Amino acid sequence: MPDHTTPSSFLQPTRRQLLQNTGLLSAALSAGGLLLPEAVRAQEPVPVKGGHLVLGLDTASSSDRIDPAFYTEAYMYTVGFQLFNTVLELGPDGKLAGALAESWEAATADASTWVFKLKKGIQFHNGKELVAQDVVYSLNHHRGEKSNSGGKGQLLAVTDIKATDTHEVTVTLSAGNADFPAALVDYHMGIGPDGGDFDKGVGTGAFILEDFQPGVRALTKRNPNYWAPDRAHVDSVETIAMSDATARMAALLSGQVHIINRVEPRALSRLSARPGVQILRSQENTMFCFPMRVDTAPYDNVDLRLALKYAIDREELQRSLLVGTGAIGNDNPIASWNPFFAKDIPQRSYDADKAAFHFKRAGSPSSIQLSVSDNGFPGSVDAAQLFQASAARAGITIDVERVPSDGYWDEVWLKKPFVASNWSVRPTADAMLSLILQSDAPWNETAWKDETFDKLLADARVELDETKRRQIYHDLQVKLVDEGGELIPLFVDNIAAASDKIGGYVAVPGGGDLSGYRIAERVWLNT
Amino acid sequence: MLAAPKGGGLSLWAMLARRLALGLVLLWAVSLVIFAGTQILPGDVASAMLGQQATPAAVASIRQELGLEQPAAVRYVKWLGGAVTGDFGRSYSNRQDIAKSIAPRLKNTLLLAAMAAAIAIPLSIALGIACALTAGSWIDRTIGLVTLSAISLPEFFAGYLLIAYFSVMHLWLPSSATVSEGMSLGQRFVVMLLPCLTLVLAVVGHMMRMTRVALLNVMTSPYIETALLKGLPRSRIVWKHALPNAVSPIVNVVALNLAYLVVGVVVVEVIFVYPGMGQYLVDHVAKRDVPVVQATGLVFAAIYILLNIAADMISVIANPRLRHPR
Amino acid sequence: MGDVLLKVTDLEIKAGATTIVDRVSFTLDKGRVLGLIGESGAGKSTIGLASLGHTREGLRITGGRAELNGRDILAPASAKARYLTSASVTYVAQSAAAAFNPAHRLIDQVIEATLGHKLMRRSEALARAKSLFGLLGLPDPAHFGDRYPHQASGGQLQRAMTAMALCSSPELIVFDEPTTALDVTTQIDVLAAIKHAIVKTGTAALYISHDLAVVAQVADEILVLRHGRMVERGPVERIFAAPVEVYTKHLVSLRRSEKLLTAGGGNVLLRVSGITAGYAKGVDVLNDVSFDVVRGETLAVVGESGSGKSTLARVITGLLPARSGTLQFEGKSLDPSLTRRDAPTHRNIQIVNQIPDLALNPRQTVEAILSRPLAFYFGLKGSALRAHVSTLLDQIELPSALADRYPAELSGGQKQRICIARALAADPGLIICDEPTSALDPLVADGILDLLMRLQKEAGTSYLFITHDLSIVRSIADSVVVMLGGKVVRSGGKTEVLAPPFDSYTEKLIASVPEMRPGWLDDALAGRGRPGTLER
Amino acid sequence: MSRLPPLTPLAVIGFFGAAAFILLAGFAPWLAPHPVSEVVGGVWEPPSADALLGTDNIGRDLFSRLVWGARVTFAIAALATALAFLLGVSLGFYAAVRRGWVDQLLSRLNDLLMAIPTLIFALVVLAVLPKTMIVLVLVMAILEATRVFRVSRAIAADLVVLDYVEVARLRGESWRWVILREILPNALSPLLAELGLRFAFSILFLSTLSFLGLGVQPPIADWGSLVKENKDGLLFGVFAALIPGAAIAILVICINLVVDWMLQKTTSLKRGRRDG
Repeated sequence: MPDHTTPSSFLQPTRRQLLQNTGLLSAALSAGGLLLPEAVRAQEPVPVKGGHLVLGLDTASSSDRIDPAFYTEAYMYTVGFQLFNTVLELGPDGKLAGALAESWEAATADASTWVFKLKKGIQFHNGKELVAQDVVYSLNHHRGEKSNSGGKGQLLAVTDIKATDTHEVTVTLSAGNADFPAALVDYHMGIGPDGGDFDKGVGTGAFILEDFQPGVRALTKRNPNYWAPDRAHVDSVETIAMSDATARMAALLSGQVHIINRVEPRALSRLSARPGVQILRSQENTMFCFPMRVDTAPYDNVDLRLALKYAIDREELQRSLLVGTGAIGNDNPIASWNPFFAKDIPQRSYDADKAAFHFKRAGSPSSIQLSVSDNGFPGSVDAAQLFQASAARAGITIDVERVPSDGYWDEVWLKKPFVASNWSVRPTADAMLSLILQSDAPWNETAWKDETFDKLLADARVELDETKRRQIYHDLQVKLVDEGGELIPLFVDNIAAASDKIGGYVAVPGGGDLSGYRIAERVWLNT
Repeated sequence: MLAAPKGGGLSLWAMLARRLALGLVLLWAVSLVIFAGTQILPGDVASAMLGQQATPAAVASIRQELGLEQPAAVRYVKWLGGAVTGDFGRSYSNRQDIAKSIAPRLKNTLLLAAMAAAIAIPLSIALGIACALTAGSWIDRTIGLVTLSAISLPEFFAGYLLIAYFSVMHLWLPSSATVSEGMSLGQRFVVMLLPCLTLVLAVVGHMMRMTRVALLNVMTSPYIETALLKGLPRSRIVWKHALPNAVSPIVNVVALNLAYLVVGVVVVEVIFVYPGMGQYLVDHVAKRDVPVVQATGLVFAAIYILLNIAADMISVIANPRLRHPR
Repeated sequence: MGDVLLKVTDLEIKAGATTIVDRVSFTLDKGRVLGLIGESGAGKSTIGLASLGHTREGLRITGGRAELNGRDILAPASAKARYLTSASVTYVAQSAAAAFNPAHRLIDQVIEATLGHKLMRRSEALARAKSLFGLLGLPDPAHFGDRYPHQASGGQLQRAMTAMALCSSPELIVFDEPTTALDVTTQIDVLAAIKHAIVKTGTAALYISHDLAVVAQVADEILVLRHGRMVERGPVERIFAAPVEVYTKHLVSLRRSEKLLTAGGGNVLLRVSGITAGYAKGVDVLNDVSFDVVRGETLAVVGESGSGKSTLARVITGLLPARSGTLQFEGKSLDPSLTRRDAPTHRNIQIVNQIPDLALNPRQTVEAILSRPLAFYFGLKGSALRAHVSTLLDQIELPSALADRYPAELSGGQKQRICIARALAADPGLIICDEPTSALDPLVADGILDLLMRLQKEAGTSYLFITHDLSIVRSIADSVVVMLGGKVVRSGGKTEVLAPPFDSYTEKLIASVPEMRPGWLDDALAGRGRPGTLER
Repeated sequence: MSRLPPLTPLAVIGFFGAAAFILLAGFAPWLAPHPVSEVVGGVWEPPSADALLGTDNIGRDLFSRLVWGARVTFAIAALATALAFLLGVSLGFYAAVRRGWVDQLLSRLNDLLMAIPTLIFALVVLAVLPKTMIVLVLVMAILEATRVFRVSRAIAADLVVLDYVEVARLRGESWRWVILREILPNALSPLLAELGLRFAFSILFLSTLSFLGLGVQPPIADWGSLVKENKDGLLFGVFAALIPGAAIAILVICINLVVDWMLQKTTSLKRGRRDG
């Protein structure tokens, strides 16, 4: 078979691919990498009803739960969004759109109170109609002492949630937040019936749970009276757990599954060269990072952090890990497509001398242990090795500890001081920053505790003046780039692959992989 | 393996009883080891579960909830008591009834093992006999070399090769074996074919070689010469005179491989996405999901012990001295 | 004489380069019995098997022919040829216990060949087998065949095998040492049974044995072999009356010199009193056994397999602590357990085992083997050690050149001598000889016995000599203990024990020892007053 | 027992393969054209003058990685096997010689250990313990030792009843002497064969562990890690992806050929053993 390995090679797709998914690819290839919705609408494909959709996805575990509060990975996101809806969701244009809510607005000028009006006549799978109380119950599921929800961080600012009418929910915040509604897009925020058990999987979603074996598969059937008539084309969806990358590709190539996620960029050129395969990309949708806990020696030293930031060869990483896809990061968690992205911050690149310089100033600490497994981010092990090599050239010794993939997120991440991690980029700057950099954020993986930072972040939330707001975010980004604990070498296009039978795929910038994990209700099976 | 049959005048039933008793004692000892082992696993369950939210208060409440503040001895007794009645408690990580979630996976594991065994055992014994019959000939050598190569391939490598050839190059067989309830046996069979094949490759060589050697050993004994002098055809000599006396080593190696097919297939489960016991255990180990680790460990040990008892008993039955005491 | 059944001419068989059978020729007429006699390695078994058209692994026929009724049976030993031969020539092996397949009932194996060759219908074969069982004096002939091999005694198996050989009514049976593995008292019965059967069925036979006395009882003619060559051939009577060759003379005149009683009154070296012992949870193998070994004398313990005589050795050496009873050595009581005895005691009691091959570590040179006790007990080193080793070799009449050989490079007799030297090296008070000659050829055995006697004279060592062979007892013992089923049935000075009035067992024992003369068997049976009738 | 059978062609091949492997391991620094983790080209490039076997999944020279890998693989497998034998043989022999309760105790303990599935045991232990070479070697050694114990005990039990051993005991020799001088020399050839099999097995076992990410940790890579790194290539028929797996297989085959040759004479049933 042809052996394209040069970065550009896969940019010349085969003829038939161009024919299949001009929209997708051309969009994917468009300069800024920002996916233009027009491009999708351009070809106006005709949805096909029916069929059995099979997804082969990574990151399932036999200890998974259906309760959205416990979602941490793409697999359960995708399953969850088949069963549950959120109050709001992201559109293909990357903007907020109503899902269960028909409208929403800030009730006060400081954006500290928000009112959501729910659509009428929406039914849960058990036939019960959706009312405000259900939303209240579901959101409170993520609040308070007892809750272990991963969504907790999103709602920390919430002081009160009330049903102000049968179909109206009013949320009060401790401080104003112009971006608050975006929080309700989060995949933890699935809405279930009042008082219900989320593990039962009863929601308003496009599909009804038939069978769930943790770590094996989930089977769902189409919800006949789904509230969004223009979606949910297939009759049933089977979401199969496939933790082995090779197995996933094999399953796709052998036609056992229609869609797989987490395609290794290295395999991309060869995979896309295969007939009957289309590549589904979401631009700069994930960031790969090596978080350092700034509360732990030696990483509590800014110079060491800088040394490491200079000691990593981002171009080399992009070349070997992403084979040229994605984009180089600047230790800045804000993606380049984000309106608030600080374009003027100079891109940091590999510089052995600067690295050595800062390393010396940090007192050349001896034990720099980087703990990685392939779960940190795909290829993180190789990345760590390359990092190790480039750092060595700057006289910095990193010893790479390879830990088992299973339980990486429970045992290593947030525990070890220097690890590999990845985030699906959040729709708004605020969401992104408060998710992992606010002092009290549950997933504050760099243990970044800085009051002024928190304060500025809070100000930005309530600041409705665009330019001022931009300025604040700019300052925050500068601070992070210079002092932050996040070493962010790469932004990655999430690469999924699908059989060319799949139609209707749209990328959702900021919504994460697989059409913001709502792929099940978006796509259809061409026959 | 359990203590070899001591022969003597013991009647079959007495012997079976003794074996079973021995097995139970062994199993109990294993349970002790497993429990102790899981106790000394580094890392605290509660904080492992809570992750970021591991506030002392929360940890305490969790420990309370899991009854971890009781002394180990008490917990062991409780656990064993439950285990005996088939109740392995609930998983720490996802609160599911372990017995319930093990059941289908155990079934899958056993099914795969059974399928592999159904192919591998007759095949390897047949090959073994063929080799013994043609010992030293080119047939013998070829079979020997081929099977040797088969056991020498690392399973995961063999697995991927099979996938690459049968599933990707030609779309003959499914590459992943996600079985689920409601699948007809036929469907299961097709789906499980590749993992099954991988396992067969892994075990055939071992059993075949053992069969061959066992037979050749017997062939050197005087009563084979007697049979030769009777002018019997070689085939009859092997079937009627050699095979019955080679049963016990063969049975033992078969048992060994069966055990392997049940407890040694984690790799195959990963590659072929097969929902078996191994994957289930691996998922929970890292989460310090002690009850699950204990349960699976115990189940595996029980299977291993049972297989060995079975092997012992079969070789006892195959041995006329023990079947017909003086 | 009748017409020729088997005609062997210039038969030559080689194992690799070495010649096993060297141009042997003989003929055997129908209905006659030819005895092949010779020591191990004389090639007698090889010849026997060759006359079935069979050669063992690694052997090949390099010359000569063997014809059965004029048909060449050595001709490319095709399955077809063997098939034909196997119908008319059958084989009785030395150890029937090993030659029967443990997995099948006796009857099935007895009639297998007969059915295999479609000589009879199953019912007929069964009937014949049963009648043969009867003829051979097996108990309950109708149902004996239902037993599995392990359910029958050695003697019974040997007869069952004879029945198996006779079943297909062959023209020739090859008996390969059929009684050698048996006790004397059993041997005489089986011998009788075999002779009886051959005579009754008029089948020709090749009777192979190392024991001339035995062959003399069944054979019409004898062919003496040595190192694969024919030494002498002739009618039994002639061979005994007028042997021509020297070797044959030796064999015939093998009459051991009576040991002259040493002037008694020596003090007691070892006192065994009231010893009861057994293995694990098993029954008592020894039951209240008592006797004395006098310093400088030889006590012979006589008994058949299962009499517990070997167990006795283990008890005295301390390998098997007794359940009750006491041992006294030089007046001091011996600790029952080997591990708790002190070095001098270890040194003082040495053993010479039955099978030298098992008694010598194959990975040690003769020098190493003999040096160890010297170094261990007397701390000898260097030249002194080497010197002592060569004196030991002189004492056992072996060239000191053998010092750096490995056991595998020695003959059976030489190995046994090394074992004796090893025992001597400890300069012990007592040497326990556990059947030291039973695995050796008659002439070699004779040499070993002479050696032992000479050494006793020189060193004044006492022997506890365990044996089943009364003829040996006569030539080496001062006093005798006769054992049966773990009990002492008779003991005392040799003369008293071996002279009437006898207890029934000792009488039977003595009567069973084959005498070196034709016709002894018939007399012995007649003496018993139950001709041809046999062990129950 | 004493002398080895004449060389067969297969045995020669086996010896050749094993020797080649050991040479690779021994002379890695001189044989490997590139450092382990140096990137010399694109992903999965076909063999070239610079990269004899082509490049791996991130453009490193596969040949060099194979050579270095041989060293790691050999070191760990050899260490584990050696340790296992030290442990297994000494205990096995001791049990066989002492018999009685000592034997019972040791044997039952061994049964106990063996009743716990090998791979599972390794998974659990390695998943929770620090993944250092020492831990790895120890875990492998312990698991191997149980198998070695069984074999060596069986061998010794056959020898200990022989007269020359008893004679030694009658002489009052110490256990050490009986084991070292009387039994060991005569148990050598079956043990040697077992050693080969164990070594081959630990190579396979190690590669499995590495494949599961529990074995050798980067940047060090054994052959198992190489297979893991390049597995994706297998689906696309990448030449480089085939090599590491093939290398493991060939090595194991070669060792087995040698073992078979050693076992030709002895009618040992211990060949090809692969306990759970």
